[in-house]
Amino acid sequence: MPDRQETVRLLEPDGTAVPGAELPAPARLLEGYRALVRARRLNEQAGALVRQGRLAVYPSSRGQEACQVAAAMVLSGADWLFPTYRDTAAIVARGVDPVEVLTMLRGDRHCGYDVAAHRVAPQATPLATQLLHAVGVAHAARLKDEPTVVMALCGDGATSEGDFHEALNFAAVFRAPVVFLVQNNKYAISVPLHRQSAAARLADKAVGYGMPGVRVDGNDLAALLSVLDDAVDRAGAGEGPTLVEADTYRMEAHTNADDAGRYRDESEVASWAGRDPLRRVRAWLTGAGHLDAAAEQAVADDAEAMAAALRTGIAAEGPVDPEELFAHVYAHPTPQLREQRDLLRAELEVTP
Amino acid sequence: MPDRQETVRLLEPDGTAVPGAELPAPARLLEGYRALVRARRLNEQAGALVRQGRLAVYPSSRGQEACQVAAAMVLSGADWLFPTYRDTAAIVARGVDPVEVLTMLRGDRHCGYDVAAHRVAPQATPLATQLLHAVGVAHAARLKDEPTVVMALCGDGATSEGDFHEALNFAAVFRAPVVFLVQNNKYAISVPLHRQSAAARLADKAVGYGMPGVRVDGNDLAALLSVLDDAVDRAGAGEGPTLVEADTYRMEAHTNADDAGRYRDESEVASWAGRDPLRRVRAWLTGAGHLDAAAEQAVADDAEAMAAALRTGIAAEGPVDPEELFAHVYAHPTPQLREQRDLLRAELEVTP
Amino acid sequence: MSTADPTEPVKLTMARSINTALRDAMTADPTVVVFGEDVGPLGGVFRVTDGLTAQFGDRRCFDTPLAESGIVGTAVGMAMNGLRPVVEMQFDAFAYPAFEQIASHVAKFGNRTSGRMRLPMVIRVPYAGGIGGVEHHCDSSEAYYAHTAGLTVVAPATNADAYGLLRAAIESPDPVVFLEPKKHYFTKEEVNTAVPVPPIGRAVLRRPGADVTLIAYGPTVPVALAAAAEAEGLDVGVVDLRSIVPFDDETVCAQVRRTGRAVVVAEAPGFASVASEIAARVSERCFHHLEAPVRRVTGFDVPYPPPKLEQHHLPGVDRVLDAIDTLGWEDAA
Amino acid sequence: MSTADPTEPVKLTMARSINTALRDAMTADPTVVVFGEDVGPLGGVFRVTDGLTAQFGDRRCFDTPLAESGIVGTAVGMAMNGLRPVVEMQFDAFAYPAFEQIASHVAKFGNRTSGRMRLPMVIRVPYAGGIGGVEHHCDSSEAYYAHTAGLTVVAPATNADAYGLLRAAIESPDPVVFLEPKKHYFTKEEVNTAVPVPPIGRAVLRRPGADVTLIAYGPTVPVALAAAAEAEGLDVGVVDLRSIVPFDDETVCAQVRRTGRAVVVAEAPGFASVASEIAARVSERCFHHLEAPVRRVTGFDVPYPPPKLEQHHLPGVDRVLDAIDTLGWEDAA
Ligand SMILES: Cc1ncc(C[n+]2csc(CCOP(=O)(O)OP(=O)(O)O)c2C)c(N)n1
Ligand SMILES: Cc1ncc(C[n+]2csc(CCOP(=O)(O)OP(=O)(O)O)c2C)c(N)n1
Ligand SMILES: [Mg+2]
Ligand SMILES: [Mg+2]
Repeated sequence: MPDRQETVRLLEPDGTAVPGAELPAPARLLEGYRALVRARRLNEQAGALVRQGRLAVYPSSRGQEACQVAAAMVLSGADWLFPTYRDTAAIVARGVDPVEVLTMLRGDRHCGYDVAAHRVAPQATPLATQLLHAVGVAHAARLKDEPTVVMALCGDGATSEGDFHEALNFAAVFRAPVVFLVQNNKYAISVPLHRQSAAARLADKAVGYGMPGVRVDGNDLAALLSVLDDAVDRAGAGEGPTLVEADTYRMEAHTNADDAGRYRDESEVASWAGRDPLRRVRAWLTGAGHLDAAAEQAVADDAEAMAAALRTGIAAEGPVDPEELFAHVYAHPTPQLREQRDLLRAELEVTP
Repeated sequence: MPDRQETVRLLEPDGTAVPGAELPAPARLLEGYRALVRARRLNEQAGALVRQGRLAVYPSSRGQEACQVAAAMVLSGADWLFPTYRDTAAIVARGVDPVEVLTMLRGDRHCGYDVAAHRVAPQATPLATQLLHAVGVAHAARLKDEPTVVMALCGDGATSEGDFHEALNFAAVFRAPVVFLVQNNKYAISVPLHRQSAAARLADKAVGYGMPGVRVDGNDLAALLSVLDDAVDRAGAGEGPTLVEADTYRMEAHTNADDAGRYRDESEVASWAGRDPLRRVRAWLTGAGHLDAAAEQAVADDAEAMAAALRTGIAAEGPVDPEELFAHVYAHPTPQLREQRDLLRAELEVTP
Repeated sequence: MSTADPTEPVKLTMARSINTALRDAMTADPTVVVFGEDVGPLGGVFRVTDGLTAQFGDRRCFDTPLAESGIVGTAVGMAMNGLRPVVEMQFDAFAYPAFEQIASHVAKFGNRTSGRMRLPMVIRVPYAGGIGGVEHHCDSSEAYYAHTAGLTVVAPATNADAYGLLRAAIESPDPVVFLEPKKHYFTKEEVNTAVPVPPIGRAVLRRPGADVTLIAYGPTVPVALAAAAEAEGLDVGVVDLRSIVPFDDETVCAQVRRTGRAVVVAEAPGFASVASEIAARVSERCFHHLEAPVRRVTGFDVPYPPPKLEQHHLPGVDRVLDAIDTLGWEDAA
Repeated sequence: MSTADPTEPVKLTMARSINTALRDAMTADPTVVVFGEDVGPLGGVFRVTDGLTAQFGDRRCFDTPLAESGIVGTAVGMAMNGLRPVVEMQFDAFAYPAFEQIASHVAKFGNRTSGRMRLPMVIRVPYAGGIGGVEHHCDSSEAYYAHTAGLTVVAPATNADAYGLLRAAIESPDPVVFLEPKKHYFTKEEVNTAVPVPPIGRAVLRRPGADVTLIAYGPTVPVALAAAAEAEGLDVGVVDLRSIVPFDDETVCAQVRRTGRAVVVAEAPGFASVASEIAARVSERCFHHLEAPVRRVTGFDVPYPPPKLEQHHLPGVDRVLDAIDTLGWEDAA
């Protein structure tokens, strides 16, 4: 495991490899680049859908796409992903249809995709609560001797919640096969990191749980893949959890409803634009001869096709059956819910 | 601040000073010894009162008396103490009448002493919750520019609660003048430390909050005074909180209702008997010529007088006015509570 | 930045009314401090604390780390040490992490110390639905607080009450859970901030009526008023509770006895709710005056639904009118 | 170490009945796991999990770090991944740190996933008072759960039900909050573990009666039965709800309609409580059969008192008899 003081980086912001860096295979980086471009396009398309009134709100991961993509890429099909509201791109990178993911923000249902089929938990809103579920899935796998690793995502703000603490502690004591990836994007809505924690590095929180903590450049896909691969391997080998802090930045406001001008300077945002996660992989791939104009075009076309399908899918809006209100609260509706359903049914028969 | 790896000790278990140790002044150690003997006597007397049916239950701090005494001794009158159910001896060391403290366990009221007058919070039962209150008192003092330091106690088990995490983080971010003293007595009821935390030392939890963490021999009064003095000074100087882990041992069962034989060996208990906190101060004081037989007798008499007064006070049991049920729920009872009080009053008039 | 001419009522949104109450309380009493998530420079996600840090400084209004138990627990300590904290929970469901602090300490501290130390603090909760919010942003959580002895629970329905009752809550010697119907944050109404601070615990008859009494609080008061206005051929009165704890039996029962019929209207799921309490006490206390069973029109016993279904879940005017229709009019004169 | 001859009823304490239910469920279904604070080698502070680790090993019954949100949150994940966790909250008030997990996840997960993934898990809570416990050890917390849509809430009153309903709770596809009246842990009664697992949601008439119906659950069922036995000149029936959610309107209302008079008996503070719900629904549904208002005999609206005052707080036989006396007998035939 890397030393406590460093931040792991394999590619410099301009795309040159750090001397001595062991990069992931070019094919993997190319696959990652394709996913990064899709993720960026997804963020843009979802933002546009909000402006068009098709989605209620969208928390963008622009600037954090490398974390999104790496979190999904290091997992196998048997593994689980635990995303937050900001991690739509990670879910899509895992292979879930973006339309299914975003029907939640269209207002249709609380979770539009099949959690069990994809091994992707519902996007968590109550901060840090999902980390415990991740530990539970991991611990259950361990008890059943199943080779599952769980990737649990949260933000810098969420590290302040009690559930963060309980999750990391349970994971360490149980040696649960889970990787905690904190996307330190420097803000919790308006609250900057230094008002969130006095620790030098969020990765240092690992020390208090007796687990390894690693800080990685969160805009460096190569470094993320390397660090997360190690953590996943470690978990899979029964050596327990790892805390990974990704040093990244939320380029957009918290959501479209937020006004970031109230609490941060444009100059700060601009300084991070120079560390764009897409550009550095692209520069390396191009420089190393793995990405020519035709391949670049294919990548762009692929992303554009996804965006088009998303637009169509979100526009193809059907009504939601009002009886869905009652159908899933319990496996078998209680007599009380049947009565209430009948009341609504009667109302709708009068004024459908 | 001492190095992260060491456990601070000034007196060896046999009472010899660690070479180069800067011991507290002999008069202070003598005062401390008197308090230790009182604390031990208090634990014994309270245990006896339980066996006689005078108290419902008593969580003994036998073996942890040095922590109890030091926590109180390092505070000034303007400071605050936040004790748990196990810290009766610390409250008494702060100067509160043991009878007042123990009326709670006699079943009279939830808190028998005057919290504001003594600047001692009610003994906390819900684990780790009081740590946040301690931070609040400290932060309020800071906002008001008052020179208050807060000593907050908890056990090893309580470090696993979310509130522990939130309290340490708030304290560090606010630079609140608070000292967290974790009495690591190795058990949370039946659960041993290694099932509570995978960390090498509980003091290491400080790292993740960006505050200093110190591990101290919790059975060494001299070391505790020294470490806690430093932490209190630091807090008072506006430099923020410190986490202190005291390495100690719960010599008795969790409470009299517990059966420790179900989960630990007598041999383990016996090994800790060799590290008794009273004996080592006594040995040093005697060896250094600060404690002769007469002084020792005075110390014993003092403790015995306290125990006698406690027996008398607890035996002088009066009835509790049933209307106390309603009197303090709100500053002014609601109409609903007045109605309910009248109902009870009417019942009691029929069958008083 | 203070209120305009305080002798004249002005048109304010509810968010602004609450903001003005905070501002006026902070001006009047230097021990009042405001904190929570994003309440500082951002001014809160609903802008309720807008400008307070700028006006009063970072020691009087500040952001905390992101932890609700931490916020409430710290407030307890600050109240123990002479301040009057007013904390914001960002949304209803995000107060749940603070539940232990609220139920085991905030509610019980004054009683625990036999009244020797009380906790003057206010927990503001933007609550209830109707804003098309995603899950966890629309819970009606009042029953949890109302059931917890030791809490005062206030739910204003008008902007004037939002101002006045918040001033009263901040002045209360006891902890108050202050429930703000977030769907009305941006509704404008006349508010006169010069009126004296009202006592907590008095309901008000918003609309007199001889035939039926609708009992509501917070977000359903406008629904009840609209239903009363639409009820054909019936004279429907509306009582606005304003405070759930203490409960104003006098006002409520006087009106129900007059009408002999009552419907409780509340957004929260009905089971074991505040609406249950109202129905139970009215049924008991007005038994001999009742011409028909007390009906409850409440949210269904389901988790708050996704936006596309909320209109079916929320008690609306039609559902209230339907309930009125069931009140045994065939037997009426 | 399994149950003796299962065809014969045996005398067991409630703690032992629950222990036997856990043991039998763990034997029957390898996915059942038990965890919590001190449930392993110690066997729980009430010895309810005594011997489970010894019999089934540390992977089936184990101690966790001390954190209730952690326990419940981990259980959620384990239920997501094919296990059936049965977790213990050490005492009622120590479940409050888990409130967010319970209210925002346990209760809502099946609905959130449109039923595609449900959470079969049981949260056992030793609850209610009467044991002379210090603060935080005697809360009657059922209203918090009963109000939270998506939870099943069960409160056995007899040892046989403690056994049977816990087996049913563990087999339920949905999360169950299982409330164990701790004051009866060491009361012995006959239990036949060979009877089929009963469905959850059925109340039972524990004692027929023509004049008044007492409605109770959990720890107040014995109080109601004692009051019924002592009521002079009146034929008093007792309904034991057994399950609070789902609620058995049919059994309750049938009995109340028969008697025309009802008293609800529950330990929790009465305001916005399960007792309120029962009184409200009985008042509404049996309106035309009621000869007198439905009375509630509940704990007062105060924090649970210190041991010396608990006898004044808890609803006892005399208070129930007093309530029966107020049921308008002067008008009766
Ligand atoms: C328990 C809880 N409290 C408050 C909120 C409201 N809230 C939503 S996002 C957010 C900020 C989270 O910051 P961070 O964890 O850094 O994640 P980011 O949004 O930056 O990805 C807050 C306060 C919530 N969702 N859950
Ligand atoms: C929130 C909460 N959960 C559970 C309990 C029950 N309980 C009381 S003491 C205790 C063990 C505490 O261990 P530790 O913190 O090490 O303190 P010690 O008793 O050893 O002094 C437990 C589980 C509690 N009081 N509060
Ligand atoms: Mg962030
Ligand atoms: Mg301990």
